[in-house]
Amino acid sequence: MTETAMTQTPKSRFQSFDFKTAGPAIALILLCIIGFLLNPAFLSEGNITNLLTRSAFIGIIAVGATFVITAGGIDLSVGSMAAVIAGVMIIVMNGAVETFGTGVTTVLIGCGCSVILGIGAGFINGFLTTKGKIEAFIVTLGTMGIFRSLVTYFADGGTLSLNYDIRGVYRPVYYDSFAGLPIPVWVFIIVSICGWLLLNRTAFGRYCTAIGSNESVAKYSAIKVDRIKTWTYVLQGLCVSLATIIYVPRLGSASSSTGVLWELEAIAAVIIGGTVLKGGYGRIGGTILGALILTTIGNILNFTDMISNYLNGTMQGLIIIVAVWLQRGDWGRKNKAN
Amino acid sequence: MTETAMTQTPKSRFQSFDFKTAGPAIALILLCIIGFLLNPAFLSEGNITNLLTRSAFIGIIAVGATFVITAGGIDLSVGSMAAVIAGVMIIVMNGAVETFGTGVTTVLIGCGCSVILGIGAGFINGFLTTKGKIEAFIVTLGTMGIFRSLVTYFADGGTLSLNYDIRGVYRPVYYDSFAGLPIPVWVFIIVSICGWLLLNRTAFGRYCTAIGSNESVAKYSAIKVDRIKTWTYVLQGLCVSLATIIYVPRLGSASSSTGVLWELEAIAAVIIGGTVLKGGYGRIGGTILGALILTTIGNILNFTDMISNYLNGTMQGLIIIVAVWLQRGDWGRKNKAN
Amino acid sequence: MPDGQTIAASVLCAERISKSFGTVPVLFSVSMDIRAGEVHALIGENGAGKSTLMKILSGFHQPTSGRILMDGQEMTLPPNGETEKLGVVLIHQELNLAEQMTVEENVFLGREITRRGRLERKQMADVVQGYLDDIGLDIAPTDRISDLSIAQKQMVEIVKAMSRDARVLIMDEPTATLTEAETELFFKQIERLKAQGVAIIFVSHKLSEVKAISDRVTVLRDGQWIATQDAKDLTPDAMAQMMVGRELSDLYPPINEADVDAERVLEVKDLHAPDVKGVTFYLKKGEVLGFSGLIGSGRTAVFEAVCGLAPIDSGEVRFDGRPAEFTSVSKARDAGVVYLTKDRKGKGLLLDKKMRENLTLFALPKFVRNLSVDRKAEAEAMERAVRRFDIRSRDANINVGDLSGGNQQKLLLAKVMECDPRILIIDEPTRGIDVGTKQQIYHFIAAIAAEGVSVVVISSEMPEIIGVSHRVVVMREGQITGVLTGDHINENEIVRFAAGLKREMTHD
Amino acid sequence: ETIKIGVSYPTPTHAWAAGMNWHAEQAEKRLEALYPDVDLVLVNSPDPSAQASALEDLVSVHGIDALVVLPFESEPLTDPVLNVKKSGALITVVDRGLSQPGIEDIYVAGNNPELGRVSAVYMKSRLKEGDNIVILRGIPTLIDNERFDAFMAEIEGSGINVLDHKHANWNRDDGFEVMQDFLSRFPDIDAVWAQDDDIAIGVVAALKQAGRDGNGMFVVGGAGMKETIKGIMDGNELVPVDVLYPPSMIATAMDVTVAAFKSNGPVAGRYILGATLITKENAASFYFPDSPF
Ligand SMILES: Nc1ncnc2c1ncn2[C@@H]1O[C@H](COP(=O)(O)OP(=O)(O)OP(=O)(O)O)[C@@H](O)[C@H]1O
Ligand SMILES: Nc1ncnc2c1ncn2[C@@H]1O[C@H](COP(=O)(O)OP(=O)(O)OP(=O)(O)O)[C@@H](O)[C@H]1O
Ligand SMILES: [Mg+2]
Ligand SMILES: [Mg+2]
Repeated sequence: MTETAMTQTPKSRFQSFDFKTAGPAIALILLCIIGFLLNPAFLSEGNITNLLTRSAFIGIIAVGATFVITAGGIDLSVGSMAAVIAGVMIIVMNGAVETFGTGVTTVLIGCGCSVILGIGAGFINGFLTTKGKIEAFIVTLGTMGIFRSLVTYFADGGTLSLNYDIRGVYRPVYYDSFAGLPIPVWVFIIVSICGWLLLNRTAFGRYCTAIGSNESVAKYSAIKVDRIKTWTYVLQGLCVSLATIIYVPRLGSASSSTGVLWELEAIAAVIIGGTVLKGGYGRIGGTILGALILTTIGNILNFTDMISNYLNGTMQGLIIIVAVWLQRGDWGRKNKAN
Repeated sequence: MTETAMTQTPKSRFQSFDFKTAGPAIALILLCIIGFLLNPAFLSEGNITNLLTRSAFIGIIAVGATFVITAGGIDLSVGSMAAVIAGVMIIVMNGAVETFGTGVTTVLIGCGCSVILGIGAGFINGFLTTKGKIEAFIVTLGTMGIFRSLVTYFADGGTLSLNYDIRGVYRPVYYDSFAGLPIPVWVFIIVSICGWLLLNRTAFGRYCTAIGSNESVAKYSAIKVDRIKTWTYVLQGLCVSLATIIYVPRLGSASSSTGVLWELEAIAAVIIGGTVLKGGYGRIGGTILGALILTTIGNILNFTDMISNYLNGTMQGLIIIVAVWLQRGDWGRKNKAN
Repeated sequence: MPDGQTIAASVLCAERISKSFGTVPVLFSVSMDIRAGEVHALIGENGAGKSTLMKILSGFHQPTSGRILMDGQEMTLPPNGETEKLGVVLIHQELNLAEQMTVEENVFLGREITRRGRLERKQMADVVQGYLDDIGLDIAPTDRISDLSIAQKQMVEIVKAMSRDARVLIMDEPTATLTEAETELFFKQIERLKAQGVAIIFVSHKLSEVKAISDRVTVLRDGQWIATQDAKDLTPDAMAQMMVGRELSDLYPPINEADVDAERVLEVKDLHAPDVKGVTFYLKKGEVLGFSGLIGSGRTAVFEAVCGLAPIDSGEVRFDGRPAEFTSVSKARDAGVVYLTKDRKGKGLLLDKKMRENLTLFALPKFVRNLSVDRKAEAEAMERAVRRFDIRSRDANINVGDLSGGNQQKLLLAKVMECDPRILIIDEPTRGIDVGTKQQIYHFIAAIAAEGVSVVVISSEMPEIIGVSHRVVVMREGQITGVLTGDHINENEIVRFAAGLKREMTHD
Repeated sequence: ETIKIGVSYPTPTHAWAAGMNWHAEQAEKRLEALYPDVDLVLVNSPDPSAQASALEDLVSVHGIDALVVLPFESEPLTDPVLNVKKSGALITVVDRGLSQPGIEDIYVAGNNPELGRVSAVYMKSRLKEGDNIVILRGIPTLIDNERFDAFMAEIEGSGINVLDHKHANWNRDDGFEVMQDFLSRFPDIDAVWAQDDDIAIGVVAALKQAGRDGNGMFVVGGAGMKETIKGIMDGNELVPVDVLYPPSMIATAMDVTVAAFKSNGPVAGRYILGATLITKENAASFYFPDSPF
């Protein structure tokens, strides 16, 4: 908290150009230029579409994570949650085929089930954190293990596959386009806009920020701290369930390796976007750019064979650090800072 | 910060029995009782020794993590750091065989190299966090990827193995005992004691707490915040290098899968032990109990085949959550809290 | 103004200091000199630049222009409290303690006594205990700061400063949170230090204190130096006039006769809650009810329980004649019962947010239109609040943490007033506020009481309680020891009840 | 006097391993029913360290007479297995050999280099000089290196261009994304070596999405997933063959180990299972519909 207050204060007025906001955008543009220089096919329509679609998963989850982190919490369970939701969705849809056939109804049942599970899982995280008064890190580390092992159990260690006939009905949700953009991208856009409105234009968003900034002040300002915090986890769960709904039709399967490390990616996207890990300051726009940056890094590395495959992680790590360093945006003022 | 302030405030003066401190101990004792009931062999000397030795790795790393977290930071790179240090140690020792033979000198060179690397890696994390003013989460997420991919690169995707002749010399460091306790346990004990003294009995420890508690207060008290924070990461690096020194003789090799998820285990041990994730309050004793709790959970699960192997993660998650819930120690006061 | 002679005698001297934050100027060519063995008071309205000047004199800010002389030598003061090595010690206006650490750890933070690397904990604890005894503070060196009340924290700050062997001790409103009894003990220490030749700078809005303790007084107004005079030549009224730049009428408004037949809007019967042991009182419509007592007497605790901030163990709260147990702050707020905290930094304001966000946070549901926060309405509210409470910031866009202390307090008052309360409970309403604004606030309290709002004023400033209340409740150790009305409201009576020398059981 | 046999292998995190787990559990049931005096204890571990710990626990707690172990990695588990050996237990090593010879009494394994070689031979049979292929590799490990190196050695000199190879970590999602990028990057790809059936599923999805699944394009996976084999039986042209790397090898190892106690002939030795090319003709004999893999 203190830190932010301090770093934000000095003469932000002088900068006609707000680096804090523009930082992630600049990092993304630089990455795109690098990508194009490495291989002009990087900017081909197909690749851009792929890139956006891929970002959708992490992006949607990261929008939820922005709320959790802004309110001073953390959720490590999202990757495992996605896996278990995907698994249960598939089991439910496969089961529903007998009764409801292989039509849209079955898919809708699957989606409904996903939403319920997401909200339920989020509520459990939130409830244990607020009413159980257990550190969010521990609660979600615990549920992360629990969800992951549940999907392994359901899949009997292997892979759960969606009935082939339903796949045909469900496929378009991932593969079809509307007005030139794939459906997942539309979902991402809608979730982002809703998230942005919620965080910046509603009382709920204010409350999240206030809680992350100073929980006692929030309490004395008639904010139901526990309830709002729980809501952030529920929202996170909802986002995970939406991401899962567009993930499942992609390959029609879920296994214990689904969504591994998504939690780190989601949190990284949020932080790269300029949200403060300790809470009190959240930026949905930044989060979206953060998700795009992460996906682009992976994409670029697939576009070149200049670097040993083994060193992909090194490049990824370096780029993330540099991207965040860029977005601090005070390299010019380095010497003036005391 | 605020959170702690609130939970600690109410009448801590009145509790003759400090649950906050005793909590992890009670959780551990309960686990041991459960273990014994499942299988009396749990309390056999051999098993207790195994358990303690296993805890040593995570325990030593977690002692370092306690400092980082107390000072308000976080280090996600420890697992990968252990892997890359182990890898380089092995390369160096194998290389040194030609010049120095397969004697103690070579092992000492390896250990020296480990310590230097640990301190160096810690310094990089600290430097980027403090001077680069990049969020610790991002810096160490980046170095986590970098270290991990470096070890893959050095091992050429495979495994680096220690020369068999050196192994003979080095083996005792893991497998031998002194006064009834294995060497790694001794190292763990010594590191714990040093850590405890450092945190509770020196000015450095106080500075860590002060920085985690309120960075501007620390700054205004003429504490060199950046320097102290950097030192915590260096200390963390040193702990990782010590853990690696006793880890290498155990398996005699390193690969890209060495130390995966150790960072989560180390942080979990710290938090289970009662240290506050947002900083300002650290407890080495708790950390040690936390490490023991985590190892014991894994050990107990190996003792019974009542539960499907796939559900190990579920048990682990549940036990961690319950252990931390127990250690809050205010279940009696539940209803009075608002 | 300072001639050659005084420069020679002064320990620390500021010459034509100017300071701007960004483009916003705050101090304009201010000069001030401090001599060994004097108490030099610095007074001025909220936002006049007192704290800024003090921070410059102790190295926490660098001046934009001007010189600082120490013992006649021009020098650049080192930043971040390192001036302590030169003997210049500042007590910040905002509390500057690490909450999770103990009293002893805070007092010695940054200059621990060690031997061969190990902390001399026993020795440090003894030293701290010594100071605590000197200043009459009943806490242990091992107590955590987060467990202390604000006044106690302030006293710890004082202990911290005193323990540093200062040559120049700069104190920014050290007495704002203290009661008179504590202030007296504190002044004894000041006298002692003064006798040892320590130079003391003292910022306060309590002008009678200034008159009592200081040798010289410097007045700032809007960042400009106005005057430096011997204190013996000035009366508190004259000081106030120099600060505000105009004649001040009566500080307290005339108290309207209380309506004896007004209904009781709030009744509390035999309330038991943390730190509250069986409290019974009532509050009538349009009444100003003062709550007096020593620090820690449980006044705050009573109202935190009433407003849903703390759990109630037993007892009854009736609002508008109906039982009303507010289980959450928002329920209390929706009913029109609002509580203004005394801890503006810890519980009142989000220091890293802008004024507008802080202003509307409490009454936010009121600003919601079509599911979203009406930002235009917010801006209008902000404008109104600035006018109504005279919130002065030279830059409307700064974080609240950078507002001057008094302006933060005004913003806090504006924040709770946003939701048009029926019962307003204000805890230490004028903490750190200048006389001019105090007067406005008192008139304001009288005015809303006249409109039918019931006001509870919890205050440790006796004149304030006496000046604004229709009735005064005195508390001691979590219980009510007496209720005073009319002519009985005077300092003597209050002190006797507060100290436990007198106790009457009033049950109506 | 029961014979206790510990069976230790990595926690299944992908389908092949799950298949192995299934076969191990089937074998446990079968063998325990067959021999009442045999008790098999199955444990799986998420990483090499945990597996080393599990081996310690098998000796100190369960007091096993024999160990069937599929090491997470060869190197780190050599010493722990050696320690089990010292306790007097019979050692059967599965799939990944230990780095020190002579520890195991029985060795049962698939053949990684052969998998790579067989795949390359098939590629050569279908492609002509100047044709382009891309390779999606597994997780960087020795196994992956062995398969890859053998493939490259066999393909060398054939005139077939390997455009690039990236790690897809034996994972469907990674397979999908890497293949998408290969498709954006290379306009002309004639075949894909996916090395593994999970990766192949992702590759096929990406090919279909880009509409580049025709024109004689084909994908070669590996391992023997039941869906893939079913597809081959049904004449899928996109994935016409598979190269076997049987998950049932653990069951084989368990059989042999029990036989070491029950048989009257010597059973110690090395059992190397072939990397058979599964085609439409022989697919039926490799199809286990009940296995998760
Ligand atoms: N860091 C800062 N950045 C921008 N403006 C600041 C900063 N610190 C102070 N100011 C502004 O400087 C002016 C003077 O503030 P200062 O705190 O010195 O007033 P003060 O005289 O101490 O008032 P008070 O009696 O209310 O404490 C105020 O307008 C304040 O908003
Ligand atoms: N001497 C003390 N020792 C410990 N705690 C104290 C002491 N005095 C006050 N407190 C704390 O203050 C609370 C009760 O006092 P409360 O703040 O209600 O009193 P108050 O009359 O409002 O005093 P203040 O003048 O500080 O506003 C308790 O929670 C207690 O923890
Ligand atoms: Mg001030
Ligand atoms: Mg069995």
